[in-house]
Amino acid sequence: MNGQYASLLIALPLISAFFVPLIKGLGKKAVKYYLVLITALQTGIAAWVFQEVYTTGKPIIVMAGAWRPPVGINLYIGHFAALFVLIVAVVSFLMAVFSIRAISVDPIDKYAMLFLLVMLGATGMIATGDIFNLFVFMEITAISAYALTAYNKTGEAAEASIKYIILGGIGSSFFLIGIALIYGSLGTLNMAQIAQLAGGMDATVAQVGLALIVFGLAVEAELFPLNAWAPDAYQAAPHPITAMFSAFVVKAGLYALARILYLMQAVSSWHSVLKLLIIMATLTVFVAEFAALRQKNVKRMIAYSSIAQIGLIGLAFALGTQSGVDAGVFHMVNHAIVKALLFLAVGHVAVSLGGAEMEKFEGLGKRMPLTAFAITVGAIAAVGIPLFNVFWSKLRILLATLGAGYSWAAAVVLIASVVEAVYYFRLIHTMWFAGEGERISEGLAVSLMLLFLAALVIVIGVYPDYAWSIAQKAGNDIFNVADYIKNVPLMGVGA
Amino acid sequence: MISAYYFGAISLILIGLYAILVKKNVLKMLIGLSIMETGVNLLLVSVGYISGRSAPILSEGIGPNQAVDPIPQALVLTAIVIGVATTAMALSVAMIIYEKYGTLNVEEIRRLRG
Amino acid sequence: MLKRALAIITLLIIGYWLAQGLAGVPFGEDRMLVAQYYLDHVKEQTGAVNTVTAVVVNYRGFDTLGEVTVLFIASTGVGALLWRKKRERTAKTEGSIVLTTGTRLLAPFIMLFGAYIFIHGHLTPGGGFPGGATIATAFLLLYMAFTVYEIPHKTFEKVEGAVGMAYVLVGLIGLAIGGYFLYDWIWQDWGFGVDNVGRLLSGGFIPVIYTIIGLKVGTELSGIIDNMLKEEVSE
Amino acid sequence: MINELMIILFAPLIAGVVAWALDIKGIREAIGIIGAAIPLAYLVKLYPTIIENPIDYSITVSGFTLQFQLNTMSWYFAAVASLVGLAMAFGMAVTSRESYDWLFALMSFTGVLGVFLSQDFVGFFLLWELMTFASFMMVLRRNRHESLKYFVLSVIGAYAMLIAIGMLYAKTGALDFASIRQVLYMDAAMGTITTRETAIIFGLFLTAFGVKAGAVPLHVWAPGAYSETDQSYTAFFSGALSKAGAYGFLLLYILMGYKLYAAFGTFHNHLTFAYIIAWIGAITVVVASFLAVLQEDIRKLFAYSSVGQVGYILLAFGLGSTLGFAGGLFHVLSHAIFKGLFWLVTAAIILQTGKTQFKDMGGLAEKMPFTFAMGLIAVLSLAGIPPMAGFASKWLIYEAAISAHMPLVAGAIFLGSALAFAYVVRFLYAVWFGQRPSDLEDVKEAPLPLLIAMALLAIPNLVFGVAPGLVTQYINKILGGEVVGGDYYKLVTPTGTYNALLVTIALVIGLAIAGLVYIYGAKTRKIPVTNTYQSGNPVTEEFNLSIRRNFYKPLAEALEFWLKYSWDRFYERVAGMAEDFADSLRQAFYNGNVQSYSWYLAIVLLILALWGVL
Amino acid sequence: MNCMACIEYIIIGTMIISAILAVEWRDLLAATVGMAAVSLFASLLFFMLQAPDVAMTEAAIGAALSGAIFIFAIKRTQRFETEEEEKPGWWVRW
Repeated sequence: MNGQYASLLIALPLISAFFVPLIKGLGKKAVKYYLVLITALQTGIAAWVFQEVYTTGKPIIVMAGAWRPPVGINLYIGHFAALFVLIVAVVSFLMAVFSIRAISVDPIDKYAMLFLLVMLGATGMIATGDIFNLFVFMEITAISAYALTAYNKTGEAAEASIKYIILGGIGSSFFLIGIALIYGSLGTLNMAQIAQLAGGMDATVAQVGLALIVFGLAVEAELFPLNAWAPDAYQAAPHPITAMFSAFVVKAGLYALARILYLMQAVSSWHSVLKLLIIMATLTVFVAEFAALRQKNVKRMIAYSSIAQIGLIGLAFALGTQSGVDAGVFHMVNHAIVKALLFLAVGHVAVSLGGAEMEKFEGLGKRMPLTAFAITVGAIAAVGIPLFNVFWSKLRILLATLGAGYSWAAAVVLIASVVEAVYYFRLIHTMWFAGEGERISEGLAVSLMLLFLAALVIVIGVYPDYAWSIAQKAGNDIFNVADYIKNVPLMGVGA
Repeated sequence: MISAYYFGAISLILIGLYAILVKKNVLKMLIGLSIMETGVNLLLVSVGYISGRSAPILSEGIGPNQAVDPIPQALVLTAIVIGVATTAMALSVAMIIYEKYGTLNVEEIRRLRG
Repeated sequence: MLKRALAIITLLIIGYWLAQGLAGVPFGEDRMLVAQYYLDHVKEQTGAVNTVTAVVVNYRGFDTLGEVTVLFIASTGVGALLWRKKRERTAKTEGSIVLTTGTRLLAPFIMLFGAYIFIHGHLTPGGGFPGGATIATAFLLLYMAFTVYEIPHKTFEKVEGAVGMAYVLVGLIGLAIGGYFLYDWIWQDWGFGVDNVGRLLSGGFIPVIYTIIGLKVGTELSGIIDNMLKEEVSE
Repeated sequence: MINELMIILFAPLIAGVVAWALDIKGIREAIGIIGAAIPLAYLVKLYPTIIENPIDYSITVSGFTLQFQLNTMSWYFAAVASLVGLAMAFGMAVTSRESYDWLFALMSFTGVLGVFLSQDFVGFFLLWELMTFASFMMVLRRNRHESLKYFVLSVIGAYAMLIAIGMLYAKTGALDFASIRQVLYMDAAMGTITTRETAIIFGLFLTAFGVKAGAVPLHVWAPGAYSETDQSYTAFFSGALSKAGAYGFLLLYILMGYKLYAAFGTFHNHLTFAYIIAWIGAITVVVASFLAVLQEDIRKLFAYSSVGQVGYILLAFGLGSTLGFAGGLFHVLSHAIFKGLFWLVTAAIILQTGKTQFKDMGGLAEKMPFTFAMGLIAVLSLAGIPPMAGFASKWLIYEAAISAHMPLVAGAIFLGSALAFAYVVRFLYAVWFGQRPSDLEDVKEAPLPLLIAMALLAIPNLVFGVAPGLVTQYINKILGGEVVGGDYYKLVTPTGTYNALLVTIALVIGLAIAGLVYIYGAKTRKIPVTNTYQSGNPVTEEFNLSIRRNFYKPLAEALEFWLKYSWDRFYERVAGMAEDFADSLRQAFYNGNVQSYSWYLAIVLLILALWGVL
Repeated sequence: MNCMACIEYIIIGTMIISAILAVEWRDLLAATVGMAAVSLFASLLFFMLQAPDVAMTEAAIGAALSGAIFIFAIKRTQRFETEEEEKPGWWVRW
């Protein structure tokens, strides 16, 4: 099959989102099942792309309108993008199934559209090979995220959304200034060509441009202190959406950050940007873990934990070494699984019991044993206990950090990890050993999803080889810029 | 010496940011955001300007070497639309906030914190 | 006051920094790289005269698809957020006589003008976005002039969805015919209007897409206006 | 290929998971015991060949090569752990009624074995974490506060180790012990790793292993964690798990000894770094023994006693001489068996009476004679009375301390022994003899599996006590030389000789004479048993000392000044401060005002700008 | 300095002034008008920068429509910025 059909990854969610208004007359149920169907189809396409990329070992370059790269916009679906597009699709599928149960606020048809467009935006951000197109997809993701954050139409939801909008707006404006500078200096927007020409850029322009782009993306990627919107948005968004935020929306921003960072390697101020990012990422981990410590709302607590883990990934990416990037990608995969599991389970509890406050979790082991078990698995994994997947990636990241000579960063991260262990284990204790309650029904579909994700956590924890080899290839895709430039069939325009 | 257009664009960006940093009314902050976006658009177009050339419409005897850079203009078209989309979203959110909180003062819109 | 002073100082430093960066991108100089390629080849490759349009719709069609999506999200999002069980317009006062008569007279022409703008996008300045916005302005006028006026928003929503799908379908037809998403099969394969460059019937699928965009933008923006003007009424 | 090592390692874990998943009463106990027995069986089977042919096993997991090796030393440690583990499994068959316990107990069993068998740092760290986590979960179930204290300290230790590992990795580029050892050996001459870095790595490792071994001042988790779990499991927890810390110190010698020597030199003809370890051990012995004496709760008493006894091991390793190592290694075994036995006895008492305080006990010897006999063996062994295993090992350590010319340290050993005698005497009398509280009248003997478990640990106490040469000859093989001479019954060191058989014979003859006197001698008459022991003080309501209540209160009063300072309270305060800090941090930073948040963005931009401008 | 430059400077100056006014006016309706004015002047500048497409779009969307939706939002909420006494702690007021 022609590699160009990978553009269906973009086309399918779009056309399906546009189709929703035409079928909304069929009723709420129909829209929800339609959503499940489309995400399943998307998963199928993503799986095909994944298989294609990993068997041939060659990236798929989708050229829109048959224009070769610097002239037209291309999608670069390399090892990383193929992997992450699959994760995006799978998580979306799971959350679409969860939405059937979790979403009761009207209007469902609008929810379905926004849901599909968030998925589209993240897919596009990961796949695109053009820096302005990246901005467009980032805005698609962000604006649908704004809308979905406020979807519940409560005061809190609106509040979280306005915070997100204002901070995201500032971030994207400055990102655009960065693009303007880089375009003004190089005359191209294609990422491969930027990478090719970056060395010859005017040093000041390169420094300001890179700094602004990093700043803009760091807002999306939730690095401290630009992450203040994140816990609110996570807490107020509908439960399936929170899982999606944590599992791939943020990661798309983080990936874009890493990608652009490594493309601009030749820029002279590159190392100072890395240093700054390391400081920010380390602080992210530290502050977020401490903020989660005495949290009363479990969803918010896990949101903070998610932010901290994102900081850890950011740290890995900012190290500027191959091992760091590999570890970061591995952690991204693991974190996506674990946080999807945790947010799914916590959302499930909140839907069933009417809230995510700590008191609701007392005696959960007796009331909803399977869900409690899933949360336990997720929590233990997040802490980084051996035989669970996060252990491996955390270990990798720390070894890479120490290997790059940032012992202080590793020490700070580990102190924060201790704090993380404390609040997660308090949660586990609350669930299993405090309080009593009647057993209530847990629902087949959600139970199956929880078991699937928990099994994935343990399987990767016990047998990490396959996941690690994939992560290595994906990490190489980000780190090895020379290959990236070589793989994009650049036309000889100007270069 | 910096060009007047750059100066204007940067001024707009800074004034917009100033509104966000100082004004407490949500709508005012959104006005600031909007001004900032206008500034960014102006900056982008100025970056693409080439002195003494005309608009990139190649009809009336204007050859390929007599037109300004079309790409930033294309980008700005997109950016304007994105800007208005963001504004519309933000305003409807602000309307809900006013409905639920009865105020638009950011110091009182603080139910989510800590 | 301290806060203002600090804000101003902070902003001045940031501004100085930006200006310093911009000093490396001197104003008014020719630094075109890819753009020069566009200018050189636009006529034979896309059949459009307006290079900006060609770039927007054809060369960087993906961006535009995204842009349309963004607007679609905004309209959907506003619709989702301001959705209530039952909503109506609550305006009390009719517009002044000047406004009402003027609107009656002008609204069709404004719409026509909007249509003109987007159909001629590949020839003259303008295109789908300003055209669509102009159409929306007509509806805006109608809303302001008459207290009871309402767009048929169900139909509008359907149109919105349908034209969006049409856009993607145009892209997919390109994929089917030429093997590339958003491939301009009208111009490249059929060679439709090759002799016509600079006149209306040229430009490959640009007019088609701009029509789609114009309709879409028009309906979406009017939808946003409609949503923002209606208030919840208790039954 | 299925290797014996893999079976040894993972049999307990798999059995635990199966037992947990099945959760059928009876079957889960059987599976658990089988799973715990497999490692011991294999180790026994492999014993004849192990000295000549170490067994290697390595697997590659996610790019890391995990290497395991069963050599003379790891066999020794693994065998000790397996013995205690099997006893634990028998004990748990009675005392534990939850599949939860089985899962985590057996998981920690795997962790301990893995720590002993690992030959590279990734596997070592992985299994170390697994062991910590599993033992933590055992405690979490019963007491959240104590378990978190344990976990936080352990994890701080583990992460300290991780940083040290990472630093070593960054310096040497290797993670397996053999290469690290070689590189550090070479480096001792070249000195590319500076003294400061060496000191940091050493300090981090010291923290890591010190926590697990319960060295003062990192011991505070031990009393709570040991007492707030299933007591059969504590037998393993204290008997085998804490040995992982001791093993770590040994590892430190093996891997870094020469480098540390080159970096720090000597102090009073004694390796400086070893000197530090020795003193940590000595302080631990003294402090823990004093605290043990003052406890009113059986579990707390033995918890502190465990800390003190592991202190002996550290002290012995810190002497730095081969004799010291021999003593330490022997004490690893003897502490495991006598302390394991103690905990099982405690488990039996708690199971049958439901009481843990001395004041509720008394006169149980008649009701639980077998348990009493086992307790007596444990007491004798702990107090260092021949012919028990405990005496032999303590004697070796003492000899080593003397020949290393460290009289102060030797004094600590003496003091520790005396204090140990003080607390075991109280245990012996208060629990087994004297007046029996009326609610203990219908106490029965412990169930059979628990008795088997006790016997399993009591027999080695006697055997290795009478024939200590069995152990020392194996230790000679580990250390690769004739460190402790003599035959099976006789130990010969440069400064002394101990003939266990002779002592035993003398003892038996003495006991026989005493028995004859008891039977045929003076007429016995029955008198009511009352508390007659009042420490020479008048009995008042406030100052009512009996062997069961505040027996050592005068000592506590004498030590009042020192008891004011408690590491435990210090850590609690630090933790409280951390939580308050966390609260104020998030309240101040995430204050909910979007304008403040925008300021953060502006400040970041400002930093970027200043960094660009300057 | 030729005349073209004069016009440029005047437009830019007016634009900046209207931006400042838009930010400083307490009447939000007026501020919105100020914002629309900024957009209009910007669209003039776009025209002078040889970007007629952008100028049209900015005038139609940036000035007219955003202004309109701002006004609708103000109608649904409140027209004036209120002077509030400052209640929360200093770090929040910031």
